[in-house]
Amino acid sequence: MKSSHASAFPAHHTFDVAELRKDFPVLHQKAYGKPLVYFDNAATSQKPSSVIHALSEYYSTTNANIHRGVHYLSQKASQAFDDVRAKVQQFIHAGSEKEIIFVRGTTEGINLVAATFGRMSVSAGDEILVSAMEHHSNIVPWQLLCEEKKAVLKVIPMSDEGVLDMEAYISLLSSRTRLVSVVHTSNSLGTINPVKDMIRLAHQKGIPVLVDAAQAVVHEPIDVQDLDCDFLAFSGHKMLGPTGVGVLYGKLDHLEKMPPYQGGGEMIHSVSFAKTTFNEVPYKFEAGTPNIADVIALGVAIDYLQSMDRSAALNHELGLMEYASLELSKINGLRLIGTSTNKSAVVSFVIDGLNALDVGMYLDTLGIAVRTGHHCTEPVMQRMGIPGTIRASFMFYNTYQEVEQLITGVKKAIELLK
Amino acid sequence: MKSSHASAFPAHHTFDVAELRKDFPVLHQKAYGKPLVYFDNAATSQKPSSVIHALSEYYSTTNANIHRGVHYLSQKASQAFDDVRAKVQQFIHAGSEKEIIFVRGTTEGINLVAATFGRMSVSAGDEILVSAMEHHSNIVPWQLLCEEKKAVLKVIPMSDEGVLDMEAYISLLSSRTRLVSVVHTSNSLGTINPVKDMIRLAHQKGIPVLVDAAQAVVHEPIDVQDLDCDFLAFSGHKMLGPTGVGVLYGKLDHLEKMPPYQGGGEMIHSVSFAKTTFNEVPYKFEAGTPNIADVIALGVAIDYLQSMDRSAALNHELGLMEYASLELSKINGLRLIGTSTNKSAVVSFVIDGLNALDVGMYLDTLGIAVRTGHHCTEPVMQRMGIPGTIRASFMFYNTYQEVEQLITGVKKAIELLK
Amino acid sequence: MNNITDVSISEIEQEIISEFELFEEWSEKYEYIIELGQKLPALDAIHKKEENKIKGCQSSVWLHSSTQNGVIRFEADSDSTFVKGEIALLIRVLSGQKAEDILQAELGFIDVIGLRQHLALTRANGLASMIKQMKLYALAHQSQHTS
Amino acid sequence: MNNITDVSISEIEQEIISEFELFEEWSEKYEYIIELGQKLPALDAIHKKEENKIKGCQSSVWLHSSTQNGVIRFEADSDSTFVKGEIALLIRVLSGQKAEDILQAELGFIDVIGLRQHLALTRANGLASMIKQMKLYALAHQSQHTS
Ligand SMILES: Cc1ncc(COP(=O)(O)O)c(C=O)c1O
Ligand SMILES: Cc1ncc(COP(=O)(O)O)c(C=O)c1O
Repeated sequence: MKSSHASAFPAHHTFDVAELRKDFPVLHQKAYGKPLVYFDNAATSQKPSSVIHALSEYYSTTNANIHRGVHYLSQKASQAFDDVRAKVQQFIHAGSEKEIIFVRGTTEGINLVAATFGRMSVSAGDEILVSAMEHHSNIVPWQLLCEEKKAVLKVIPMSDEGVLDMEAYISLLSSRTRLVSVVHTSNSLGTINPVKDMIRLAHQKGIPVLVDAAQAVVHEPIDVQDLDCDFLAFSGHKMLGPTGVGVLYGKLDHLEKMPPYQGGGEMIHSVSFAKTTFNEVPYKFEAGTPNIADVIALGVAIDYLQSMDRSAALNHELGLMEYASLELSKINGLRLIGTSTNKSAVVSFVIDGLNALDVGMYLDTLGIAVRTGHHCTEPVMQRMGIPGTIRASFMFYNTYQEVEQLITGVKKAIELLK
Repeated sequence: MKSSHASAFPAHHTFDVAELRKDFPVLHQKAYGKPLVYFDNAATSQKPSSVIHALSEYYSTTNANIHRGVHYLSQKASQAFDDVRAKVQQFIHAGSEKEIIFVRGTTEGINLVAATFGRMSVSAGDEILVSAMEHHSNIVPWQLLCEEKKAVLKVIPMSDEGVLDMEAYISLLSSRTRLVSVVHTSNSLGTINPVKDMIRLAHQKGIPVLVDAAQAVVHEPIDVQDLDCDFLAFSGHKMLGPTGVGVLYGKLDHLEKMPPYQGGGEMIHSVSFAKTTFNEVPYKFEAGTPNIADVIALGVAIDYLQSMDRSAALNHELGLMEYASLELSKINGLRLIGTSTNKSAVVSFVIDGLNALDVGMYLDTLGIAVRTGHHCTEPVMQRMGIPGTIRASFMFYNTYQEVEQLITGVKKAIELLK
Repeated sequence: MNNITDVSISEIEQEIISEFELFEEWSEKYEYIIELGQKLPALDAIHKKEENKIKGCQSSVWLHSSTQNGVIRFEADSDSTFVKGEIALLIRVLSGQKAEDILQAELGFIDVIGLRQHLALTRANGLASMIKQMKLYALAHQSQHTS
Repeated sequence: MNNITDVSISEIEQEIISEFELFEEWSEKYEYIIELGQKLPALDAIHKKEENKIKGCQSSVWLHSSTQNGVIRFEADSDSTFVKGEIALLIRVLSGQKAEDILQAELGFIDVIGLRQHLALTRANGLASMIKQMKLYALAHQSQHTS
C-alpha cells in the first residue's frame, strides 16, 4: 500500500461510490439537519443493509441455541453458524477451520492469547515485544501479563514520520523474546507495518508473532498463510459487521497446546466433579453460548466485501487519503501526524494553538464526524509530543466532495477558534 | 414460586397469550411445514419484534463507536448505551449503575469473577462451594481456578427430587470457604433454590455468594439488594434479548478491590509504557469496543418485560408446567426428573428403554422443539444415574394446546420406538 | 451383512438414494431410519467393550471391525435406535468392501438423502466419529498388508 | 466575576436559559460558547499548578477556588476554548455564591440548554469532574465553618 501505489492498480472508472452508498443506510442520515459526513471509520465502520437484514432475518426465522439441539431451528442456526467459520477461514486463507476462534473483538482476541499462550510460555525475565504505535488493546494485556510473570515489555521505536525502526527491531529480538505482538495498520497514524518481514525475522529466531489486524482486514486482503503469522486478531464492527464479534486466528499447533481460556458450556468434552476434559480446538476457546446472530451477520459482511472490487475500493480510499493529506498540509499551522509512505486511508493532524476537541466539535456542528484525542494510542501521542490529533479515516463509501467539506470545515474552524 | 403458588397470584384472565404471540415472529414459523412449537426456551428465548427492530434501527440510524467520540452519532450511541446501564440497574434493583458490568453472557460473567475476585481471594487449601445442580458454566471456571490455586471445589449435595440438602450446605460452609457460587434456578431440573437463605447463611460466616441467575431473570423479578448477593450473572439471550450480551452485577465494594480482567481500550484511565492506570468501575472491566448494538437491544428486552404483567406471565408459565407434569407423569414408563415443590417452568423426563435423542428427534418431526441430553449439567445426570433427559421449557408465549401436542407426541414416540 | 459383497460402494449408495427418493417428508425418513435401527442385529455382548466405544454427545456407538477374505466387516450397535438406523446404512455401504475402497468412499449419499442437515454429522451423535473409525480401521488394515 | 453576587443560582440559571433560547441550532450554541471561552480571563500562572488540575479525557481544566466574605470564588482555565466557555457558564452561576447554595445547586440549566447531550458531561471533557470539584470545595469550606 505505498502511497505511490494508487497507480499500482489500474484506475477503476467502474468504481461507483454513489451506487455503493445506497447500501449503507446510516450515510443517508442527517446530523443537526445537515447531511452526515462519516469520517470515523477507523473507530467503527458503517453496515450495509444486507448485514442489518441478516440480523432481523435470523431473529425472525431461525433463532435457537446451537450445536446440542436436535430440533429444526437449532439445526438451521448451527449450520448457519458453522458456515461462517468456513467463510472466515477462506477469507483470511487459514489452513483449517479449527484455526478460527470467535471472540468479542480484537481486544478479546489479544487477551485470550495473553492469558493462555502468554501465561504458558512467559517466565520471569522473559520479554514481550510490541511497537511504539500499538493500540492500548495491544499494550495493556501484555503489561498485565508481564506484571504477573515478572517479564519485561520491550518497545520497537519509531521515527518522527511514524515508521518503525527495523534495525532496532532486529536488535530487540533476543533469546528472551517470547512473542512479538505488532499492529498491522496503525489506527492513529495510518502506518502499514512490514509485518511479513517482521514475522520472517522473528521466526528466524524461533519467536512467534501476533498481528493486530483490526484496521487492516476491511481495507486489504489478508492471507495468514502467506504472512505466516502465529496469531491474528480483528473485530467485526470495523469491517462492516456488527459489534460484539471478532476473530482470533491461531496456528493449530499453538492452539492445541494452549490451555483453555474461559470455562463453561461448549468448551468441554465432559464434566464431572472428579474430572473434566476439554473439547477440541476451536471449541475449547469458545465457552458459553456464542454470539450466534452476530457471527452469522459477520459472514454476510464478508460476503459483501468479497462481492466488491476490493482493489478498486482500496484505490479509491487511498485516493481520498492522498487528496486530503495534500490539501490539509497546505493549511498554515496544520501538521500531519503519521507520514509514512506506506499508509492506510487515515489522516491525523494537529493545528498550532488549537485544541483538537474544539476543532472536532466544530466539524460536528457541520455534520462532519471525525475523531479527536489519543485514539487509544496514548504512547503515540507521548512519542510525538502532542496531546492528541484530529483524525479523519476513510472508507470506500466516502467521496471527494466529502473530503472537500472537511477541508473547508477545518479552515473555518481555524478562523473561528484563532 | 411454590407449585401451589399458581393460586398465590390472582388469576389474570386478561393474560392474552394469543395477543403476546404476535410480538414474536419466530413463533409463526413452520418446521417441516408444521407449525413450530417452541419448548426450548431454557436454551434461548425468542425475541419480540421491538428487540429485533432496535437492532436494525441502531445500525440504520445511529451506529458509531461510543464514549470518546465528539460527533453526533457517537453521542447518540453513547447516550443510548449508557441509558441501558441505568435500566439494568433499575431492573435488578442494584444500588448503583457502577455495579452493572456488560459481558457476553452468564458464562463470561462467572469467568470474570473467577479470574479476578477468585484469583485475588483464593489460596492453596481454600474452598469454593457450588451445588450438585450447577450448569457447566458454574463448575468449570471454579475447577480451573482451584487447579491453579490448589484450592478445593466442594459440592452441596441434592436429593433424588433435585432439592439441595440445606443441612449439608450449612456444614460445608467452613472457615476455608472463599465463595459460594450457586444457581438460582436449575436449567435441567427446574428447581428454584432458596438463594436468599443461602446467602444469609453464608454471610453469617463472612462468605460472599455469586448467584447464577441465567434461568431466573426472565421468569421472576430479581432484587439484588433484597437477595444481598455479592455477584449475580445472567444472559441477554435467555431473557428476550440478543445473543452476545449479558450482565454481571457485583457489589461496589468488591468491584473496586478487584484487579482488571481483560486489558485494552475503555478499561484504562491512561496508558504509557512506564505506567498504566485503570479506569473506574464498571469500565475497568469492560475492555475493548463493547457490544453496543446488543446492549441497546437488551434495554428494549427489559422494556418489553417491564411492560408485561409479569406475575400473570409467571402464573401462566407455571400453569403450563404443572399441566405438562401432570399429564406426562400419567404415561407408563415415564419418569419426571426434578420434582421439587419450588420449580420453574421446566419439565425434564426420561422414558424407560427409550433414548432421549430418539424421542427428541421424533418430536422434531412434528415441529415440536425440545432439548435432549445433559443440558450442560452432566453432574446432575450422574447424580440421577441417567445419561440425559428430554426437556420442555416454557415461556409465557406458550399455550396449553402446545402442551397437549407435546403429550400426544410423546405418546406416539413411545409407540413408534418401543 | 456377513456376506462379501460384489456390489460397489457407489452402487449401494445409489440404491439408498433411490429408496429415500420415495419419501417426501423428513418424518417419513425418520421413521424409515428408526425401522432400520430396530432391525439391525444386536452386537455380541463381547464386542460391546470400552475400546470399541465411540462416544457422541448424546449417544454411544460400539463398532466391531474384522477382516475376512480380504474385505473388511463392520458390526455395530448404539443406545439410540435412530443412530442404529444410520449405522445400518453405513454398514450396508461399507461392510464387505475392500480397504482401499472404504478409504476412498466419499459417502455422498449422506448429503443427498438429507441426513447431513438432520444432525447426522453434528456433535449430537457419533456418526461422524464412526465413519472416521471405519476409515482408520481400513487404513490400519491396508498398511499392515502393504508393509 | 470577582464581585459578590446577590442574584441567586437559579436566577442566573434562568438568565442563561433565556439567552440560549435565542439559538435554534447547535452550531449557534457552539459558537456562543466558544465566544464565552475566548472572553474568559486567563487564570494566573501561579494557579495553573498540578494540584488544581482536573484531567478530562481530551482536555484539562485548572480550577482555583478561594473564599471571600463568606462566599466562594472560582476561577478556572482550560486548554480547550469550548471547555473554557462551559467554565464561564459555571463560574457565572456558582462563583460568588454561598457554600450551602453551591452544594444544593442542581444545575438543571445544563440539561435545558442542551449541553448535556453535547458531551458536556461525557468523558470527553472534564466538566463533570469540575462540578464535582466545585462542590467538594464548597463542602470542605462548609465543614470548616460548622466544625
Ligand atoms: C443455569 C445456567 N447457567 C449458565 C448458563 C450459561 O449461559 P450462557 O451460555 O448464556 O453463557 C446457562 C445457559 O445455558 C444456564 O442455564
Ligand atoms: C489497531 C487497533 N487494535 C485494536 C483495536 C481494538 O478493537 P476492539 O475495540 O474492537 O476490540 C482497535 C480499535 O479501536 C484498533 O484500531
